[in-house]
Amino acid sequence: MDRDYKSVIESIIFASDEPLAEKDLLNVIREIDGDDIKLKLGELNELVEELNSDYKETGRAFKIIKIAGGYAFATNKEYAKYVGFLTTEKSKRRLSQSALETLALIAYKQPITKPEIEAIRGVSSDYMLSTLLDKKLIKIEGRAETIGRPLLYGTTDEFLKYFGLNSITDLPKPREIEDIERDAEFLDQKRKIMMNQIEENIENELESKTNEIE
Amino acid sequence: MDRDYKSVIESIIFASDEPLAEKDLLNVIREIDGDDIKLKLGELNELVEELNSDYKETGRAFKIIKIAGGYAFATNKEYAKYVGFLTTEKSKRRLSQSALETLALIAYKQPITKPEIEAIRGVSSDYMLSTLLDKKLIKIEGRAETIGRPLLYGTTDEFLKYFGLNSITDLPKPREIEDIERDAEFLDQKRKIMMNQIEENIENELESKTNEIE
Amino acid sequence: MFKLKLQQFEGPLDLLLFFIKRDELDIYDIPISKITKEFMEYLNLMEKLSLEVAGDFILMASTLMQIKVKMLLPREVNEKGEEIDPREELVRALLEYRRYKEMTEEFAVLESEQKKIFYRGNFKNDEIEKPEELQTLLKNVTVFDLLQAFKSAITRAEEEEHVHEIEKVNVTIEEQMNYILDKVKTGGKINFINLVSGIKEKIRIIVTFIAMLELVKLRKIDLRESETFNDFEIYGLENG
Repeated sequence: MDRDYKSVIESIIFASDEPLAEKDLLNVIREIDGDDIKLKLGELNELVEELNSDYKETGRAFKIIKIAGGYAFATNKEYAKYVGFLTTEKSKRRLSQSALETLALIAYKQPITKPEIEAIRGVSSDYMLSTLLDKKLIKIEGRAETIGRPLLYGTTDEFLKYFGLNSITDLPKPREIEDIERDAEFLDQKRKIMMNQIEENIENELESKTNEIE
Repeated sequence: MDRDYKSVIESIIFASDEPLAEKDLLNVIREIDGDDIKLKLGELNELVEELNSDYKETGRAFKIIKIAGGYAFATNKEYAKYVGFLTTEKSKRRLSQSALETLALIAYKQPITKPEIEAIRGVSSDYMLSTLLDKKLIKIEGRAETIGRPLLYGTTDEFLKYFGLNSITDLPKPREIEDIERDAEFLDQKRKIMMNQIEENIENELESKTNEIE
Repeated sequence: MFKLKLQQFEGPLDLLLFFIKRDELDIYDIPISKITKEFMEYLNLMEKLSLEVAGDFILMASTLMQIKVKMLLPREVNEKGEEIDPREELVRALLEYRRYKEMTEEFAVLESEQKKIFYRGNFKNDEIEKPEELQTLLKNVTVFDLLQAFKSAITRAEEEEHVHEIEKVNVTIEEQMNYILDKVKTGGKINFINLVSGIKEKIRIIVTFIAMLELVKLRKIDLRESETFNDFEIYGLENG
């Protein structure tokens, strides 16, 4: 393994404005230095690891991460408040609950059609799909062979990048239905507050009705 | 001078979309840490110099340069070949926005004439048309029967291959992606039936409540 | 405020899951009359508050009503002779939905973690050297391209020439050679389209074009393929 390639690798990853796949990185080196370079695909990862420990030792504010199938430089989390101040409001905005829900569904079931999405979510999803397409978090992957030949949707590299994943297999696994069975514990505490309000309101509603009748 | 700010400065310059002026950099830090920070405007330059000598000592492939607008990261000259190849490759791979725009128009409106394309795009489209012809993404399909008998353009098999389509009818329809208008009348009817049921339900409810009260 | 809270439900399934959780109901043995009643009350409330009741909720209401009626009738049986629970389909839908709903929490965590990291923002100042092959004269720029670019510049100028005045334009090839060299001095570059975009008179563009060809011949400038289609870049040669 040729250690001289460490800086070359560093420069190429640093100059790439999107996550750079290992084979593309190697391709750049091969194109410039010829096919007989000594660097192997497996050694790339090792050199990147070395670079990262260099950064750690010397207190760099960034490191190389593996994301969306490639390498990219990214700042360490501890500087989030400073750097976040610089970036626009848009990048700070979070996805809505419905957007996250729809994305989760598409991520696990891809490729999936709109009718299938709607059947599971129980709500019309036109608006959500067009929003997610706009944000390039999902893409059209073709058409299903079923009646009406509906469009098939899948997630994009932008999706992986947005959630900090290297590949779709890194997604947290949903529980199997059998595992959720009879699981009384269900995560949403925030609903409790609103539940009380609804109840109160229904009671008031009924009370006023009753009063009217009386 | 507070040396802890070195990494903060590094992270901010790294992530900034534009060259960052000293006063803007200081402003970010002040916004986060308050007005009483120990860092002075004049010391910034010193810290950036320190960062640069760190980079030099540890053999980093990049440095911070000072250009018209302020500080910016740049890769070193010795890696210019690699970086040059990377960026050239990327720009070659991307279809330019105007090429895509023209191609999209032709795909959806084919057969279409140049005057029609230009009327829509508002700009001369000779370039785009000849490039797309060159790349065999579009072809001439004949002549329109209108005045001047302009050439008609349409997409090719190469186009389908490029975009992974089986046939031109597989193109997503703009309507499919947009919010589909709900059938207002149908919804209205459903609601009427529904409201009758709700009313009935509420009445029963009240009846039982009233009975309880009695 | 109340309005916003009410709309927190993502849909009818979400609302049903809420009732099930709140009342600690057994999802496999949902008391259908009770839950139908609650569902209707919620819809009624929405109406009272002048919120639009979405079609999805209305559809669910009718599904619940149907199940309620079926519960009162003798059970249907499947091929194996087993009784079919009218609630079976609804239960399956609720479980499936809940599965993905749970995941949205995980996605939200990933999202907020990812919001803390930032990528490099500015790439404009990297030292680059274009690959050799592209530096060769007119690589990928054919004469046809040159002509096209030229024609297009002329066309644009013609479009802007609304008033057809015949006017003598005093311009020489030498002047335009200096004009070009000035734009690309010390290793600078300019796209051909940009070079002539400010020029209104057709004759001046023609002279500029000829001046450019002259400079190429004298090896004072170099032409390269541009990143935008069918334009090309004019480079000043440092030794030129």
